[in-house]
Amino acid sequence: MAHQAALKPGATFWLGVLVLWALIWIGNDALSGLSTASPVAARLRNLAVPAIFGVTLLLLWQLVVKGFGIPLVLLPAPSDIWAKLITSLPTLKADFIQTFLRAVLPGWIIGSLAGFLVAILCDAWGFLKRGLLPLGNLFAALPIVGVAPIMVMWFGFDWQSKVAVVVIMTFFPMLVNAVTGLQAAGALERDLMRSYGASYLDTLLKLRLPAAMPFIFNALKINSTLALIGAIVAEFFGTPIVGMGFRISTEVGRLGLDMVWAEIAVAAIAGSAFYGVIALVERAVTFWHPSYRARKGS
Amino acid sequence: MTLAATRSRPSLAGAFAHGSTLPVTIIVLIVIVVWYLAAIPMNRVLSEPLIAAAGGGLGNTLSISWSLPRPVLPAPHQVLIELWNTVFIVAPWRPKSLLYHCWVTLSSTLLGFILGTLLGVGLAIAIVHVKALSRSLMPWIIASQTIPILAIAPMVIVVLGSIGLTGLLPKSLISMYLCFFPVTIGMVKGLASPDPMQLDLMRTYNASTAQVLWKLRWPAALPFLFASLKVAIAIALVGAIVGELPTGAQAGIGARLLNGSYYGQTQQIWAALVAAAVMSSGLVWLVGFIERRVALAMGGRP
Amino acid sequence: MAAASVIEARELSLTFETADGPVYALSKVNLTVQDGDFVSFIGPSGCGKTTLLRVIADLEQASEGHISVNGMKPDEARRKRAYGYVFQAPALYPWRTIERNVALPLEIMGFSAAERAERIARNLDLVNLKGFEKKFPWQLSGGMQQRVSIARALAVDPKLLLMDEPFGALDEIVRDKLNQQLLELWGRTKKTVVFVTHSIPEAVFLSTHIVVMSPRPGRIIDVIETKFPKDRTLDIRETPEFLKVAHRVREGLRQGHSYDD
Amino acid sequence: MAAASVIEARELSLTFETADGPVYALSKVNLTVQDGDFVSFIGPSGCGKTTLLRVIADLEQASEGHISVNGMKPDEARRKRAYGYVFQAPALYPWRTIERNVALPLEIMGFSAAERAERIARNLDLVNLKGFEKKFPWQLSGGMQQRVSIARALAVDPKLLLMDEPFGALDEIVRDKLNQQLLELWGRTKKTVVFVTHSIPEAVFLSTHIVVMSPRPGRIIDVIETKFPKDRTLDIRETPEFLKVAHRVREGLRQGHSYDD
Amino acid sequence: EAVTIQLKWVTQAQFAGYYVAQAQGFYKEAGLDVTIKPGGPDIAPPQVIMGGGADVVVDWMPSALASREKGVPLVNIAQPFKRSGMMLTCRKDTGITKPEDFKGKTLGVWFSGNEYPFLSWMSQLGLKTDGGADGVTVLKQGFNVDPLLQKQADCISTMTYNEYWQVIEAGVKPEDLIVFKYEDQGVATLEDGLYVLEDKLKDPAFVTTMAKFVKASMKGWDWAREHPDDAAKIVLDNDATGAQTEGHQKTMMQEINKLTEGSDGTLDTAAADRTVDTLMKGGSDPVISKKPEGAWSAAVTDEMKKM
Ligand SMILES: Nc1ncnc2c1ncn2[C@@H]1O[C@H](COP(=O)(O)OP(=O)(O)OP(=O)(O)O)[C@@H](O)[C@H]1O
Ligand SMILES: Nc1ncnc2c1ncn2[C@@H]1O[C@H](COP(=O)(O)OP(=O)(O)OP(=O)(O)O)[C@@H](O)[C@H]1O
Ligand SMILES: Cc1ncc(C[n+]2csc(CCO)c2C)c(N)n1
Ligand SMILES: [Mg+2]
Ligand SMILES: [Mg+2]
Repeated sequence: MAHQAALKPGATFWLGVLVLWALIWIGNDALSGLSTASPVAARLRNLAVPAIFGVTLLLLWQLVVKGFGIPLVLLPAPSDIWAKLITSLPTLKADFIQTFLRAVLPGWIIGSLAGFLVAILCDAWGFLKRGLLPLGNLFAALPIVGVAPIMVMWFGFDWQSKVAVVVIMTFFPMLVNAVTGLQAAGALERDLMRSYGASYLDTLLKLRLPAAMPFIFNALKINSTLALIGAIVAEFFGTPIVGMGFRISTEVGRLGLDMVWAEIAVAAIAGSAFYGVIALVERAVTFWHPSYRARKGS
Repeated sequence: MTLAATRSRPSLAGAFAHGSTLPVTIIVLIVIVVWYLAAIPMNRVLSEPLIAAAGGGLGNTLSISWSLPRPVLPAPHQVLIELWNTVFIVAPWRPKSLLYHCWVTLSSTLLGFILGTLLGVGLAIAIVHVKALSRSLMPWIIASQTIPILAIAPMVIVVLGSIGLTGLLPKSLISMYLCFFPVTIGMVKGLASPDPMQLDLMRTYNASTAQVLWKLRWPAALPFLFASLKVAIAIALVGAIVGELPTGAQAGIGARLLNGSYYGQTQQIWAALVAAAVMSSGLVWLVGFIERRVALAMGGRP
Repeated sequence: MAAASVIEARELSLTFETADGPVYALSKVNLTVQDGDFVSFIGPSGCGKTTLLRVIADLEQASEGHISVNGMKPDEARRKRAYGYVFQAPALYPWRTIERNVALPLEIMGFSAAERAERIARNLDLVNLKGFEKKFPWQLSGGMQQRVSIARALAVDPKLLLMDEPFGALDEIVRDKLNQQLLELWGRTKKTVVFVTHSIPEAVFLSTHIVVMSPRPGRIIDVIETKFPKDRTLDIRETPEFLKVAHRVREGLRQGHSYDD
Repeated sequence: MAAASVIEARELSLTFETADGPVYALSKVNLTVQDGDFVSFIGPSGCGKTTLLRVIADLEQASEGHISVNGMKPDEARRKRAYGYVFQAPALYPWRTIERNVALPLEIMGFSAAERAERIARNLDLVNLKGFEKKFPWQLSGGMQQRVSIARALAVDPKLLLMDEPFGALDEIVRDKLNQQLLELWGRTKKTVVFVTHSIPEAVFLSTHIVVMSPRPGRIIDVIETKFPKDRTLDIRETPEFLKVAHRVREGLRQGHSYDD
Repeated sequence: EAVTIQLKWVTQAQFAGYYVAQAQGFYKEAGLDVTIKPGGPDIAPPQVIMGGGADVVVDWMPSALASREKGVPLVNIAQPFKRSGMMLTCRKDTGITKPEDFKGKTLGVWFSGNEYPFLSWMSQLGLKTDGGADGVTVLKQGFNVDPLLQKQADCISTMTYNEYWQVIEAGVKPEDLIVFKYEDQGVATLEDGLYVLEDKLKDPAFVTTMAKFVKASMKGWDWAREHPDDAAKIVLDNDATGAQTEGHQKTMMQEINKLTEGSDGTLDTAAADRTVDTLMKGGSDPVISKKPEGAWSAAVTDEMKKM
């Protein structure tokens, strides 16, 4: 239902938007296909491609919102969000500290570590593998909607309860991936360790953990975004009056959608940076994995 | 270990003969004991005045701590009683039955999981093959996952509702949105994991991209796929539950949790939580079962 | 010879850039392989034999120089499925049974099911692996795996065969046998074969041309043409002519060898 | 000889259960290896050489019969680090550089850093891989990788060496060289060596005992004792005694061979 | 005629009038085909109506006015709730006896558009809400009363008809509690009213439909006042979650009836003006910056009275 009949863009407008989209798309495709000899140019290109893609998305978003006259309370245009963002920096900063630094990071570390340790325990001790793993799976889908209020009850309103929620959310992906990863070492490579009469610990540290790293990093990546979502959503269920989740739920109620999206933008930037750092570390640690040795051509 | 299990082909019947029953029982027993013990200090705020009123003593402490109407941590039997009452006493198609709500949630979970898996795999395939996509799409997929779904879910529901999409699909879409990501991450890695030599072999055959995908990348990615699917199906369940809230929370585990929480029915929350956990571990087990089957068919060592 | 040249390399060089400096794998290699030739590469470990084969197969790009395969760029030739390649390692797919590993290229090239079945049976028989069709690679011994990979390459019956130490893990008896069968196949189907081996007798017995290489940087130090008849038998290994060629190869090898003390 | 027996196998059998029926890999194998022996296994591809080595190394359990290593169960012997094993494939860890691959067993067995560095340098030098210390496995040729795995096994200097076709991917010159060095090492350090090879001359040249095997079911059909002096040189390969032994091996091989037509 | 109404909260006796009108066939009699959409913590009724998901919504006036300033032209067409049920419930043992004692205490507050009356109250009391020593510490209260039971907060927000009774049901004695009704503090704001989009009111047919709707709904409320226990049962029948208990809903129904008592649906403009005043006094961050124009209309109730 279009309640706002004020600005009804014609077909030419939409055709123009489509053509613009197509043009940028083709240009970007060509750009990313470009092979350059100089590594500097290549790096520049690698940055430019997603940036252009993103700018295109934002541009389209802006055009569609303004073109259709979509009301602010449904979807604000990027320009509105930007305006809100730069005028609310202190609030955003306080929210970021509360949610990201106090809840997401510790929760991500503890949860991933816990999943990893349980995986190791299960691996080291067959009894646990059969007894604990099925129970570990029970943690798989503890719904945040149910857990968050309980955690608030147990750990109070502040960030501690958010950390607990994040721990619960990130535990399982790591458990599953670590268990799978620990099985990933090849048979011959294991035989080699056996032939050395290597201890369990040696085999673990020198063979099975390195071989498990691609899986473990997958879990860390998945967890990085889960932790962010978890911490934000957990704040819907009780919080001191600061934090990204608090702000989002409150502003949704107030229909301050520009502020909601400003927070989302902060979350997206922080989350992407977080993910990016993990991906960089991954590349450094699992440089040997075939996915980083793919042939240049083809 | 004296409990060493003999290796056998995985089968439904075999799962019980596997020797995991005993370890699980033992660990469950340990958990229950710890749970009962933990309930005493955790409920202290609420129980202390009552215990004092009843005259103190160990007997009173235990009986009161384990039977509070709105405990911080209900005792296991309180949860079990609630489960019994809502699962076995009520007809499964009545809104009072937990089974009814499980089914509501399960249906959108499964649909969301299937959609999410398809989307996740599709994106991964696209990313692995099209350079422009891997550079431009991946950062935005990541960004998309940092959007707190609960914040935009209402808008999504509103928008979908205005184009006539209601019922199962909106919830499933939220579930899909949350669960495609682990699949994408896992498969981007998995599809890129064949040995360079194995890829070279395909090159010498001048195999088409589709052939390389289907005959090499896909089988090589399966360990990654299954690890991802286990995570994804669990997240799909969380997504389905979360998705029930902005659709008016009328039925399903999520509605149950929300209302239980809203009306302070602690046992009901815990029963719903247990139901969700059992459901998810069942689903994860199912994926694991299929994984073992597939591994065997693909010549995996037992 | 008026035959068309199948492989033509001119001043071919290849350098691998590694973290601790470049590795000069090939340096100014000139090579001509005519249609119907059986060319063996022989040289010390690490001298660039595999690399040269990979350049021909378009699995590696030369840093300098020119190369053509069937008169085309290697890239085009590969797309036209000009060759079959036996890798130095078996490179079997662990999730496929032996017969389905052999079936792999046939599936990709679109052979009918009946044709596939026939070729699989014939080639597995050729390498003496009848009865192992349903096994998975890890259930086979090293030599058996290598034979599967040979059967896989032969199954597509390519005009040009690139073989990287195909018989390295085989015992003398099987090796002699397969040598003869390869020779027979080559004579009958008029293939061109490029062959890497470490065995001087094998090289001399099989080849029309023996290319002796030396390492770091990998280069060709000698090309020896042998004049044995196409239908030679194992007996020629006792002839003075054979021993003379073998000696020349050995001398070339020794001379180009960096392993000196 | 009054030497203690290092390996003692009695009526050893091993059957692999596979989806399409059992594979009889070893059948009633009897074998005694004395301290200081150099024993070579030779036999057709797939006859069970690797399997026998793996049973000795406690990487595979016999289905029937008895085996002892240094008078202990293989399991105990393995825990006591009784042997060093060179696998048929290199089995290098891709995340470790060449030198750190060689360092691996040394780290596990608790050698000091200085000791490690010395042994790595010495053994990489022995296999002629100086200068490749910082490379990763995939940057090496097939033969180079195999040499790394030899260096890795030699670095721990085990009393008992199990070597599965260690020189299979090497050229004749390097092979001769390493043969001599191995012999010299064996003579000097009084090791016991169990060695798998497909090369009859190599077997005859190196061994004190040659065990000829035949396949399906894998069994020992001949054990030949050679009487060459410990400090033999490559020249003995021309002696009639050498040729006689080689002939007997070849006959045994041929006879046990299933590859008949 | 099809009408969709979006409720502000989950199915409970708070919305009994609509469910009764539906169940007793009052809507059908008026020729209406009504769909009732339950709400929840994640549903902002203004957003739903803006997105076309409903024709009429139940909302509280502060939130409706704030939305109006944000560009959702909501107009109040009827006001079934005459009185406010909002209050702050404190434990006596915290030593709080009067609003001035709040200083330094921890208070649980509902956000998402329900916080405005509270903020305006605090600013009248001169208490800062940023957690400093000279103000109060505010918690975003979740869905339930646990913070009070577990002593995580000194006071929590409650409704006379719901949360307060939950505290009682949890075993806290009324004499251990002290309550501050917003009405008594002079910061009451109008609660559940019916709102539609402004431009729709230009359509006389729509006004007629709404008149029928409001009339039938008010009939439902009247019925609910006469048969509170039956009305509570009707609500229970409509609860798809099966979570509500009969006892609680009956209590709620009785309390709700006290709030709707004497309303024929017409908005008392004086009460509306008071609401605006309260909101404008919201201190440094007032909820609405200027007096709203045309935020309520008697068109529908006038039309209704002609019927
Ligand atoms: N991907 C790579 N990166 C860096 N260096 C490489 C790479 N591949 C091969 N090399 C180097 O190139 C040289 C030649 O290697 P190549 O595999 O061609 O040897 P080869 O003649 O086949 O030896 P072999 O008989 O041992 O198989 C070696 O020194 C090797 O270290
Ligand atoms: N894990 C296994 N499962 C089933 N069969 C196996 C397994 N390992 C080996 N075999 C079978 O056992 C037999 C002996 O294998 P083995 O590896 O010992 O041979 P080999 O003598 O070392 O041969 P090669 O010279 O080719 O390396 C073969 O027929 C092989 O198929
Ligand atoms: C997130 C959240 N927002 C608002 C309220 C308060 N609320 C709005 S309508 C209504 C009906 C009365 O029971 C109540 C209590 C809450 N509880 N949780
Ligand atoms: Mg090579
Ligand atoms: Mg072997």
